[in-house]
Amino acid sequence: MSISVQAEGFDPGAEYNLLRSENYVDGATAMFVGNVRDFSPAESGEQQSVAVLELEHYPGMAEAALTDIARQAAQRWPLGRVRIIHRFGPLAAGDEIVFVGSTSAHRQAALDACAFIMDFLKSRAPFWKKEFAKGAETGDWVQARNSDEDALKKW
Amino acid sequence: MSISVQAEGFDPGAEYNLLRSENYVDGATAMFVGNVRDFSPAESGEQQSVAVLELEHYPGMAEAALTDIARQAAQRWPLGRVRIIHRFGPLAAGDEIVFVGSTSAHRQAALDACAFIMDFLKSRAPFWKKEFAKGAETGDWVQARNSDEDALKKW
Amino acid sequence: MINVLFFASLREQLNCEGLQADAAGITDIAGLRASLAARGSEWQAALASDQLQVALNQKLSSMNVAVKDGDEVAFFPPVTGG
Amino acid sequence: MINVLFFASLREQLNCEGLQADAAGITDIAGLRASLAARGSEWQAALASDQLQVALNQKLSSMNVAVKDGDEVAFFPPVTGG
Repeated sequence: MSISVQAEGFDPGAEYNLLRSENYVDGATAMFVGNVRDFSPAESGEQQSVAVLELEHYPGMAEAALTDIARQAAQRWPLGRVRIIHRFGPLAAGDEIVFVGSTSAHRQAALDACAFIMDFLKSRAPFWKKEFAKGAETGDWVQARNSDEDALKKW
Repeated sequence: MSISVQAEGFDPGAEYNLLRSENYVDGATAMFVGNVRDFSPAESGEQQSVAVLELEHYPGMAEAALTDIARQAAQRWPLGRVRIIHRFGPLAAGDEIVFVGSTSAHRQAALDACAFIMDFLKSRAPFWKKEFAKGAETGDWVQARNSDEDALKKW
Repeated sequence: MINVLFFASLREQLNCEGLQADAAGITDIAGLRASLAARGSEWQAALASDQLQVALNQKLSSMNVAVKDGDEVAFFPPVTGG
Repeated sequence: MINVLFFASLREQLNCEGLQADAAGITDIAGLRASLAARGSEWQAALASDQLQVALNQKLSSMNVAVKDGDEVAFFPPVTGG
């Protein structure tokens, strides 16, 4: 289990290689990557273009929360390796925000673990997004969505 | 939608880059990779080490079946890009067999589409595996598992 | 003629990758299967499995589906890819 | 003392990243919240939200949980990472 909370970017291909390195027992690898979109899907239906996304986090608790979520996943499913990376700081459209990867002997375990980790990360890990429109000096805090809290109910 | 049935290997990192290239609308990318294990999980509980996996396929129908499965996924979920690669021929332990990747504005759509495609691919796409133990000249055909057919019922 | 293909363990059991079957008197896939099974005891045994899968013109099909001259019919065991 | 932290929009509303609060007379997080709200109308308004989240010693917690000298308590709006 490997958890990183970092300002730097990451390379999903390199993360895949690490999940697979000397790993001949887990036939299944599932990965999820979240990227910055270039618009904000306003609930009013009006889309606003986003130039910069600023990610604030709670140092210490962010790592602890992700570790706890990964442990819960490892208790529920027979997982080999689990990798979570979450970035903070200013990000541009297209940039990677989050990586979740898991390996298992069973494909459904690997895929379910990725979905589980993302669902809990979305509602339980202390990160906050602020969107800045092109040229804007003040940003808008992204509002939490009820659908994210609802997503936890299926687990 | 891009489907490949090929003998050559593939690079999941490069596939990720293609799914993301100039893609600023889909915040979510889900990927699944299946790799050759170095053992066969015998139902008797006895594990046998596997040196080579030979994948036979039905040329023409293999591509058609994967295309059909990808289309069904795209009808069920709001997907951006879908990529499926399935290899055939002789493979060694650790080698990639299959890649499924999908992008979406919604994380659950991307993850569900990967799981759906893998489930249908396992039971509906014409590929057959034969395992060769170390030094063995004759191999054993892998038997289809009821659990794979059962996995379709949830969709 | 009907272009008939066999894959995987079935191909090995029959020692045959494919053949051209006369379409005369064949109305559905079950009929084609029965005419193939009549080729000998090996064929009868291999084609008797209730696990046998069939594809008509490269799409999964079933035994009661009509087949005609020029069709491609493939028989194979349950698939195990992925 | 209790080490109190504020994040995201709450940090901006209060124009405060954190402070040391006297633990005397504080028994639970709700009490700490009330004493912070008493600092002025800005504080009262910002801390009144029923969406307010709280973490005790870097673990998600709730208002009725006991708090003591030396604890770290963070208040923040619903999280939006991932």
